Amino acid sequence: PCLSADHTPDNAPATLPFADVAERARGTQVRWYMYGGWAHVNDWVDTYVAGEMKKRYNINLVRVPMDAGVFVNKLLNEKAAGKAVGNIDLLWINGENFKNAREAGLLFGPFADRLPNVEKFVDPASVSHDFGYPVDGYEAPYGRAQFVFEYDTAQAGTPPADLAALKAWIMENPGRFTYPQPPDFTGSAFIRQVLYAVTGGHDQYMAGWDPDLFAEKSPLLWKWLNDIEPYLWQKGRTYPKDSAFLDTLFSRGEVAFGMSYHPSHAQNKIIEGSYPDTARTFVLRDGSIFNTHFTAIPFNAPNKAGAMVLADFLISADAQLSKYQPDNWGDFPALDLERLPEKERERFRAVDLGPATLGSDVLGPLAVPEIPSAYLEALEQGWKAHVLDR
Amino acid sequence: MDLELRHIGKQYKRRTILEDISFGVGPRELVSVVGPSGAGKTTLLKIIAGLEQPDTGQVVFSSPPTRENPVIIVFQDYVLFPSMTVRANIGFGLRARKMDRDLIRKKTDQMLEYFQLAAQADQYPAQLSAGQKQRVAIARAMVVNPAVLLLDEPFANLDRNLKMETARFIRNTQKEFGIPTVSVTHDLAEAFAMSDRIGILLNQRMEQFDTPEQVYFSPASRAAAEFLGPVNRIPAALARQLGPDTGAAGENPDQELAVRPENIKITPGSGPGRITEKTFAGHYFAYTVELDTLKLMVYCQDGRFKTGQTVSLKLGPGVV
Amino acid sequence: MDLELRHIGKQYKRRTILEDISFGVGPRELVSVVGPSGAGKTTLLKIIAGLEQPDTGQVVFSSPPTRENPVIIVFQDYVLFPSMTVRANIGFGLRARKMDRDLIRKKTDQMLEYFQLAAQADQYPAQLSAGQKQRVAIARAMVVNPAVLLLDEPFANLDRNLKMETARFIRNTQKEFGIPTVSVTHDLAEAFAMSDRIGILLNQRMEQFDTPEQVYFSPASRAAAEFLGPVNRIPAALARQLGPDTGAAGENPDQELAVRPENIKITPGSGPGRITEKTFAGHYFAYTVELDTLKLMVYCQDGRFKTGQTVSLKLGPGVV
Amino acid sequence: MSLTVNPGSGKGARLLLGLSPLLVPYLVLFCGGVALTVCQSLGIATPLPHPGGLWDAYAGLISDPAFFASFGFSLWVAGASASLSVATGAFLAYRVWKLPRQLAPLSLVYKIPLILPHIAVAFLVLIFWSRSGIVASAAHSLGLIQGMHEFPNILYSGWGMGMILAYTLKGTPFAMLLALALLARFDVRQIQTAAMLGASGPRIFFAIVLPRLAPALHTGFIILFLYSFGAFDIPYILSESRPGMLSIHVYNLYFKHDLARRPEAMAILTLMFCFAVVFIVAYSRAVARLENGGRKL
Amino acid sequence: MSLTVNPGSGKGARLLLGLSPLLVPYLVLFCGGVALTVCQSLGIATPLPHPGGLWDAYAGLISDPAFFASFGFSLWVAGASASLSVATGAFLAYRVWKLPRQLAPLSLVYKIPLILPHIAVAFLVLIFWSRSGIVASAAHSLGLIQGMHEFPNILYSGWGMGMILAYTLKGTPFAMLLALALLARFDVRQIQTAAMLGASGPRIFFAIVLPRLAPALHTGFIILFLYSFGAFDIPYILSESRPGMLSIHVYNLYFKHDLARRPEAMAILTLMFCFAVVFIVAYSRAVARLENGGRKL
Ligand SMILES: Nc1ncnc2c1ncn2[C@@H]1O[C@H](COP(=O)(O)OP(=O)(O)OP(=O)(O)O)[C@@H](O)[C@H]1O
Ligand SMILES: Nc1ncnc2c1ncn2[C@@H]1O[C@H](COP(=O)(O)OP(=O)(O)OP(=O)(O)O)[C@@H](O)[C@H]1O
Ligand SMILES: [Mg+2]
Ligand SMILES: [Mg+2]
Repeated sequence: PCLSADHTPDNAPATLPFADVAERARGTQVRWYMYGGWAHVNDWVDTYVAGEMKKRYNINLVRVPMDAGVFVNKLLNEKAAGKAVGNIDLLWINGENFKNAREAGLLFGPFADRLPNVEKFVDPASVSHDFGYPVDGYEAPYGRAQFVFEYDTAQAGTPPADLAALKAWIMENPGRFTYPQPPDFTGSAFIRQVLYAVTGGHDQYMAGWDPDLFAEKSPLLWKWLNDIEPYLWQKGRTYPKDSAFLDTLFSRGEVAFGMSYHPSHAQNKIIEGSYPDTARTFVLRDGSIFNTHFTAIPFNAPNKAGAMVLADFLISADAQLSKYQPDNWGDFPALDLERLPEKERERFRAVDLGPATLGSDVLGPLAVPEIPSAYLEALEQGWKAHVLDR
Repeated sequence: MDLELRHIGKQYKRRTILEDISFGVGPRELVSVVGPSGAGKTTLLKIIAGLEQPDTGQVVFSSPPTRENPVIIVFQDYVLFPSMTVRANIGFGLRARKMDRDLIRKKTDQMLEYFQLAAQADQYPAQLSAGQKQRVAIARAMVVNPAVLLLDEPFANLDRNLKMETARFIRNTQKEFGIPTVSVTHDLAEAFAMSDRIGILLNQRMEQFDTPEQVYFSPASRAAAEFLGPVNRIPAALARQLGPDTGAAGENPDQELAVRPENIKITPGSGPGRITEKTFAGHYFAYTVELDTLKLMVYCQDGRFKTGQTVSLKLGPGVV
Repeated sequence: MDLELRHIGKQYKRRTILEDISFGVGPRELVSVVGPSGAGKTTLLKIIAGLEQPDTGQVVFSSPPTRENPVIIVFQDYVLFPSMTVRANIGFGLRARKMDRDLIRKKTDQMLEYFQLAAQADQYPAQLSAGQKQRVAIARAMVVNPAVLLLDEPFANLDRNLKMETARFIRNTQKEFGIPTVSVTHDLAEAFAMSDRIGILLNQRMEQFDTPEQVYFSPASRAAAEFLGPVNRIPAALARQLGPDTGAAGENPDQELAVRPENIKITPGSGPGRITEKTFAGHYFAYTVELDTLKLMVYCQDGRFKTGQTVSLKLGPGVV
Repeated sequence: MSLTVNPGSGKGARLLLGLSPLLVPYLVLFCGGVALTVCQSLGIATPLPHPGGLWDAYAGLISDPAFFASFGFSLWVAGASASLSVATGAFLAYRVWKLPRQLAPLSLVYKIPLILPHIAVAFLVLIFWSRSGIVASAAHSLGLIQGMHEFPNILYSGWGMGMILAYTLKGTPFAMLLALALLARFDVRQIQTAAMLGASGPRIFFAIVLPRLAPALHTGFIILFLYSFGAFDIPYILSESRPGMLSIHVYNLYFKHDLARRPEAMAILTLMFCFAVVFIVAYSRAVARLENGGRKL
Repeated sequence: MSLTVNPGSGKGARLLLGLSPLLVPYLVLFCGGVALTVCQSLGIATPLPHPGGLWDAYAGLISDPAFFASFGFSLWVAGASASLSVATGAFLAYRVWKLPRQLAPLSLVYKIPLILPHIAVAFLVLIFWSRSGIVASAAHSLGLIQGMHEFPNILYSGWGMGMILAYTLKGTPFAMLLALALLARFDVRQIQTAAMLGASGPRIFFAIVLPRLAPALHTGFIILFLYSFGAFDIPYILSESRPGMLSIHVYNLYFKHDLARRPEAMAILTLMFCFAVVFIVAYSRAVARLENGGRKL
């Protein structure tokens, strides 16, 4: 039941058996705060997820669009104000925002391990860290994404195969390439991608923050980025504000390459009609970063039971499959397919990702993990200092 | 330059203010318009200036006013520019004409001097007395040599001496440069003294338009006569009795004579009048004299008579 | 109720406007203050009303004014409430006193009637003529029965008839309710006619403060005399020659006599004077008469004399 | 001789023409924007081909009671906050204007809140006025209240008090500035005269000062009302879930990153826009009738 | 007998006291907010414990030339857009005010842009004025330009033209409304008199109308300047990367970076706030000196 008074936080779900939790959640409302910039994702949540939640648990799902940075700040302020019962039940979160939220004590948990679908179908190793920060059960896996480039076969011939080729291409075709300005999520991922490629791979960074290493390696990255800058869109005087802006530039043909942290992004755009049917994706030989995204519950969620039920449903095979369909979203499952019953596994295999999305056969071998978030912050700050404000 | 008004008519919200007003003002001529408060005098000036549209009729100039030779109106409430000093207000018209700086300075200084405003040159209108504002407004208008000059109560807030000097200045300038001038005023003495012709605006119409003496001594109507000053109505029979000097004393015995207070002479005597009221009014005394049932108003420079005293009366030469 | 000013002094930006002004106004008394434009008359009224702080001195009331019995000032530029109709303006003070609605209606209707504003009752100030505004301001002040009444040029924009009626109304009300009243005016005739006492403000000081006749005939100084009207200065020797009626003709032969223009009589004759200028001024004519090197101003009701004519002169009884 | 020609005729047209070099880029932009919005609300020129009929989006809205609830609630919040801002602003402006000269520099203080962005004000309201917020804590430690429950539940009363508070805080200095701009040229003798005639402080304020301020206050009201009605920054932080603000609804539908997503969002926007136009026209008419013509000047 | 007491003394204090019930909740809120900001900029009461020294954040900023570049650029954008808005607004207001009565309803048009939120205006500017935007396309199809590259690169000129355009579009009707509020009580005879005295249209505008509008325009300038200086809605869409707007920098620090950098964000906010205060004081002083005292009324 939804609590009306705002002075008694209900933390019982953390200890109750899941069946009781589900019982408590029945007939309640769950408010899910999530990034709202993708119409198809919003659609999927509003129709499929909301429908299933209603059908299965009689739960009313309310989707509230909000950038992760903003709701983290909202929670920070609520915490500062001592607001024990807020109005957010579930968050879609990962990486730096998760780290921020954890460090500021904004999250409820651990709860992830108590979700039956996590217990049964998720490989604990694959979700033990989020951008190098321990998860500790404070967030439940929800999906998986991998960085890809986009191009239009009707415009460009064969895309560059590796970063060196990309650089050469950029210099030969001035004004036809750009990347979103960090700290935009996608732009930030692009420079990490470049960092791995120009400094000799990702392994060296996995041990955690090492200032000396960073000081030694990062100049290579800055040099690479500064080398291409004069050849970028608008001569590098300005960068697209965010990835949506880059999408627009790409769709209008102002630049030759798009990029996305979601492999199915191009396919979605084709379906939506804003990309030409000839748009395709590619990855560079140097590797392609992947990450897992999660759901988490705020410390002052009014309906923690409902939030847990929703989080559990989202990682269920049904939801993950539906999400995997390119018409719906095309987001890669966070499940360990090996742990699924054969029949279910078959259904995943049967999904046609569409011509623009690369299969896991291409993506899998090139996947490299995300960098620990301390590097991420340092990279974003360094980019401003060494590239933008140079 | 001269101007002519032809059958001007004006209404405000269906109430007729002016009806069929026609008169002309020649060059070098100064016309005063007098009339009761609310008669439409200001409205008439605005119509001449082109700031109000008449409902009927038209104003015709011998040569159309231009920016260099404008029709200038000095408003009853001055309408000074509040954000400019006195000096800047007066020089405004000259600056608008892109006149040489030194010349502007010289001309405004002359005006400041003439209108005794030198001490206030750098004050803003909000810091002026009413009379000072009025002088600034007049100076601002006069400095640009207007083609036609319209003055709305130009002396209302000036003391006697300033009034005389200002009137003389306006009169001289106007004569010298041939500026037809229309002045609206409540000060009848001033109107009589300075005007070539006087128009009496009464009951929406121009009741009379003539020289001052004609207007005063041969008013077109009883209303006009009474507007210009108190009039004693004396039955013809009585008048014959009083008046050895009466000119054309009434042929008709029922007729009344209209006599102005200054045209009755009081002499000490035993009757038939008795003084019931005496007021001091500066250069004359106003006596109320009872004569049978009649109450007569008499202006007389002699202050020796007292209330209650019986006196004899004589009609003077001028009968209205 | 009476009021007293004690040694009032006031400066604006180091320029002294008023210096050591002291006088009293008794109940039922009406005092007129006259003086040249910019002399500080308005400033003085504001000080009495408590709207300006004097730099020195104080204003003392026999009983302190309250909200019910206020000091009311009628400003030279009226200060009507622009967003209220004439009726609402006049009734404002009554509404502020939470008077009964019907009574307010009745009282304002009376005032509207009296001041001939009935037709304008529902107009806004911006739609009134200047004289109408002035009457609204006076009516608005009179309707609340003030404890002290201060009038700044109350008649400046009224025609002769309205002026007389308004003056009479103010005088009667003021006498009846014992309201000490100070009126500032440029209209000397009106000031002489209606005031109990007159104060002449000249050169920052109250030059004279006395009854009208005293002020007119026994001015405290030459400046005061000249302010009230033109003065002819005639050497005592000449005066003796002209004046059979001279009272105390100068003992000292070098002394000059000051004679007002209405105190010189013109009679047809062969000299010694010659008329050089003649102006018509309504109920009198102003003649300029040359007498040797002297130019004399003579006011005379007789209009028969012509410019160029030689005339004899006689001094009248009143000598300043 | 020549006649004075009345300059009336054709003057308006010439004036409009004179305005055109300034107005055209303006009109192009705004008309363009509005046209785009209306088209998309009809399913024309949407990025995504629109399957349904022209009026689908509108039909959907009109049959939805929640839409009207939101609409009404938005009206309430906008109306209440704009009225409060204007009233407080006018009053404070008058008091500040009356401050003696020496205190005038102090009056700068009131301009400072202007720099705080709306969103910051929203956070501040949240931090200070929630039941567990700073004010409640202060009241508790001062012993004014025994527990948090006694503190009035301002932010979640169901009446949008939090939003109204935030908008009012932001709107008041704005209204004040407007009113002070008009008071700068106000003749103090108006007030002195009214006081002399026996008017009390409140009467002077209502009968003399308010009419003088009216044009600024009407202007201020329109601006604040429309802003509160259409903005989503403060509701973003402070809105309660039910009833929701219309702007948040639109925001949910469309705001993110791409202007044109959905006919429904655009239909709401179109309706809001129409409402704004109707509101401005109706309000101006009402004011004009109230002030009946001649009162100008 | 009793003396009239001069009411001067202690009046100011009493007035301030009278204001207090209205001012206190206000001051609590704003002072509270400011205090929190300042504290956090010093590393006190931050969400995460702050390891460094008190002045670290400020030292970091002051040694960073990019900060000053951003600061200067924000100043430029705010100054240019506020000046443009005020100038255009004053001029349009005057022209609208002069429209004959029959055309008065038309003048409602200018109020309508007020309802468009800033962000929508930003989008409109983007859609219309980018090199691949509607205006460029129109120019192309009209044959005015041969290709996209001939269209002036308004949005990415490095001078913040896009933002200035958007802020000006939004600010102009605001300044107009302000100016019209003052003109509502303007005596048309002032203009008639000036014209009679031979003043040309521009001279009348500059010598007579502008001084009359001055208080509103100064007020408008302050509001618009501070808004453009501090807001991030329009820069969010239209800002170029280099030089960046200060507000975007704060926004990124606040929402997109590590919590550990909170002191830095707050230090910038504090500096911006200080600047706003200094700006208001300096501006008001300058205006007061220009208008030298007595000109009131
Ligand atoms: N805008 C207006 N609307 C309605 N009536 C008006 C308007 N302006 C003037 N009037 C009326 O027209 C009449 C004439 O006004 P006008 O100002 O011309 O009088 P006036 O002769 O100048 O009077 P005064 O000597 O008092 O200045 C007055 O009765 C006045 O009430
Ligand atoms: N605020 C002010 N600042 C500076 N000087 C002022 C101010 N107000 C008035 N004065 C000056 O004080 C003097 C007296 O002004 P006041 O208005 O009292 O004159 P007044 O006697 O009423 O004149 P009038 O008969 O012309 O109305 C004038 O010279 C005027 O310029
Ligand atoms: Mg008049
Ligand atoms: Mg005066």
